Amino acid sequence: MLTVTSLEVWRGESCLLRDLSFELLPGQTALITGPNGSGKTSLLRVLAGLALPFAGRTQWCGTKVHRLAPETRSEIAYLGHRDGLKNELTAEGNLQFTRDFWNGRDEIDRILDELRLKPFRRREVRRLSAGQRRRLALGCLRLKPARLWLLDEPLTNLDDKGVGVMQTWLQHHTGAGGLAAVSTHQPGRLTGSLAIEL
Amino acid sequence: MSAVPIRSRLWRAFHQLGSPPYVYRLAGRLAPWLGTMSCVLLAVGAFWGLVLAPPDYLQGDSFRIIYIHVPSAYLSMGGYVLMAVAAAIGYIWRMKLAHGVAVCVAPLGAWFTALALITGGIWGKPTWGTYWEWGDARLMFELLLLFLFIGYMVLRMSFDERDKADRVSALLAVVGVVNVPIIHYSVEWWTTLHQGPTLIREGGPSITMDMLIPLLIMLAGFSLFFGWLLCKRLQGEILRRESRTRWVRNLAAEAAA
Amino acid sequence: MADIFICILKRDLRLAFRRWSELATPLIFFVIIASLFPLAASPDEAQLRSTGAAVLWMSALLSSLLALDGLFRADAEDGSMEQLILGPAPLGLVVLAKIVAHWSVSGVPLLVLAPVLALSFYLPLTALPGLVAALALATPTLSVLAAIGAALTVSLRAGGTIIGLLILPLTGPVLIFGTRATELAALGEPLAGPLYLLAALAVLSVSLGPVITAAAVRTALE
Amino acid sequence: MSEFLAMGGHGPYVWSAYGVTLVVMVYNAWAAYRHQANALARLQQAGAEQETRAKPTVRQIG
Repeated sequence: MLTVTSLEVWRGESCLLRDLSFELLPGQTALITGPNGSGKTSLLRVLAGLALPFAGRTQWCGTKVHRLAPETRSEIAYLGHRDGLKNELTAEGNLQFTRDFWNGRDEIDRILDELRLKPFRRREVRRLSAGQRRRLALGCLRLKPARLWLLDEPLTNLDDKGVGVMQTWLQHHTGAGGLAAVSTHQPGRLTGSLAIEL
Repeated sequence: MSAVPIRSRLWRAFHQLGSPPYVYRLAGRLAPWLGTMSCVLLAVGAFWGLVLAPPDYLQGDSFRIIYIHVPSAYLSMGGYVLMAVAAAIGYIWRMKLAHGVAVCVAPLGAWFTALALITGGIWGKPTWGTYWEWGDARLMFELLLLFLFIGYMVLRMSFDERDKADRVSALLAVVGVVNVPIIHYSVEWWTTLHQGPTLIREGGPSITMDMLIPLLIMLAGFSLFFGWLLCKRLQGEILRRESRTRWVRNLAAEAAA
Repeated sequence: MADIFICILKRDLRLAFRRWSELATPLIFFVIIASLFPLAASPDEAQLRSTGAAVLWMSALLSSLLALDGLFRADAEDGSMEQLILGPAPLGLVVLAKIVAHWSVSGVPLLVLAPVLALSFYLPLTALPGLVAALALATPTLSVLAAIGAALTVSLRAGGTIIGLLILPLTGPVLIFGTRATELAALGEPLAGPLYLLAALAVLSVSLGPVITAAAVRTALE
Repeated sequence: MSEFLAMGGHGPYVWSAYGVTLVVMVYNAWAAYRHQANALARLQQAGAEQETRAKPTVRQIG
C-alpha cells in the first residue's frame, strides 16, 4: 500500500536520511524513532506529500504521493506538530469544519465524548489547554475517512487517559485494515509491527 | 534519416544540458570566444556609430546614444524572458541547472535595465529638454521592468534555503512574464492618451542604412557580451550548487595544485 | 466541489468576523491615506478635483495589498494550511474561496466608502456609478495579485513589506485603466473602453491566479 | 578631433552615456569573474567536511 523506495531526504544543506526502503501493508503500524533532528518530521512530511524527497520514491497504491488526485489524497491523513485548529472557532466548530471539508464521518458527539471534551464543546479553542487542543486535533483526525494515518508525535501533551484513547483508536484503525506511521519518543506506549530507527 | 535518431539525439542534448559538469566545461570553453567576439563587435560598432555614421538631421549627434540604449533595452526584456523561461523549466522539470541560469540572468538583466534607463534619461535631455519624461512609454516600461528584476532578487535573498528560493522565485518570474506584455501595452495606451513624446516614432524619420548597420553590430556585440558574462556567472553558480559532489572537489583540488 | 468551496468560504468569513479589527484596519488605512493627501498637497478645489481620482486609486491599491497580507499566514502558522493542502479538494479551489471571502469583507466595503471620499474630492455625483463599477472590476484583480504575493512570502517573517515590492509593479495596468475610467466618468464621457479592459484583467487574474497562488503556497510551505 | 569630441554641442550627453555604459559593462565583467573565483576559493577553504549518516534500520516486530 505505502511503498517507500531508496528514499533520501535533505533539509537545507544537510542530509537527514538516505537509502530508506520499506513497505507498509493494511493493518500495520510503523513506529518511527530517532533522536531530535534525525528527520522524523521531515520523513512524515515527505510521506504525506507536503515535501519532496531529494531522491527515491514514496508511493500510495502505486502512485507517487505528491501526484495523487485530490480524491485519493483524502485517503491519507496527516497530523503534524501543530494542531491545525482555528483558535477563533469553538471545539465543535473545528470538528464540524473538518467533517464538512473532508466529507467525513458524522460522529462529532461520540468523539467529543470519548475525548472527554463534551463540557468544552462551545469553548473557543484559544481558551483550551495544550493537552485539550491535542485531543481535539486527534478528534479531527478520527473524523477523516482516511486509510493511512501519518502522525507526528501524537502523544505530546496528552495525559494518561488521552494516551489510552489514542491507543484504542490506533488499534481500531489498524484492526479495520487501516495503516499508520507514527513518530514517537515513547515507543513503549504504542504497539507497532514495523520499527524504523533513524 | 528517420525521425527516431533525431529525437533521441535531441533528448540526449537535453540531458547533457542538465548535467552540471558538462555545462561547466561547455561554459568554460565558450566564454573566451564570446568575450573576444563581443569586445571586437562592440569596438567596431562603437567606432562606426560614433565616427562613421552621419548625424541625424533632427536630433543631431545625440542620436548616437541609440547604439547603446536600444541594445540595453533589448537585453533587459530578453533577459527577463530568458530568466522566466529558465525558472519555469527548473520548476516544471526540477532541473537545478535551469534555476542556476535564472539566478545568473537576474543581476545582468537588472544592470542592463538600469543602463537603458540611464542612457534613455541622458538622451532625453537634448531631445525633450528634461532627463526624465514621465510620459514616455518605453522609459516607464523599463522602470517597471527594473522593479520586477529587483523584486525577484529580493525575494530570492529572503530565503535561507537555496532550493526553496529557487522554486518560489520561479513562480514570481512566471507571474511577471505573463504580466510583462500587459504592462507594456497598458503603458503604451496610457501614453497615447497623455500624448507624451517618444524617442522613436513609428513611421517617423526612417533610419538609414549607414545608421542601421552599426546598430545591428552593437546588438550582436551586446548579446555576445551578455552570453559571455552569463557563462562566467553560471560557472560560479554551478560550483556553489555542486560543492558537495566529487567532480567539483577534484576541480578545486586541481585548481589549488 | 461547490460544497467544498462554500465550506471554505463560510469558514473564512466566520474567522474574519471573529477578528473584525484586522478586517477594519485596511479600510481605515484607505480613509486615512485619502484624507491625509490634501494635507500633503493643498486643499485647493481645482487641484483636488484633478488629482482626486489618482488619490482614491492609490489608496485603494495600498489598502487591498494590506488587507491580503495575512491571507495565508495565520493558517500557515497554526498548521491548518497543511490540512487544507492535503485535503480532498484541488488547492486552487480552496485558494479561490479564500480570496473571494477576503474580497467580500475588504473589497466590498471599499466600494461603499469610495464614493463618499470621491464626493469630498469634488468629483461630480454623476461620476460615482462609473467609479464604483471600475472599482468593482479592479478590486478582484488587485486581490488576486495580493494573494499571489501573500502566498510567495507566507513563510517569511518580513512578508508585508516584500509583498509591496513584488506586487506593486504588476498593478500598473489596473491603476492606468482604473484612473482613466474614473476621469472619463468625471467628465461625463463614455467609459466602456477602460471598463472592458478592467473586466478582461479580472477574468484573466481570477482564472489563472488561484492556480499560481496554490502552487506558491504549496512550494513556500514545502 | 575637438570637433568630434564636441558632437555638435551634444558631446556631454553622448560621452556621458557611453562612459556610464563602459563602466557598467566593465564592472559586470569583473563581477562575473570574481563570482567564479570566489566560488573556487570557498571550495578550497571548505575542504572535505562531508558528514555521512548511517542508513536507517527497518525491522519487523513480532
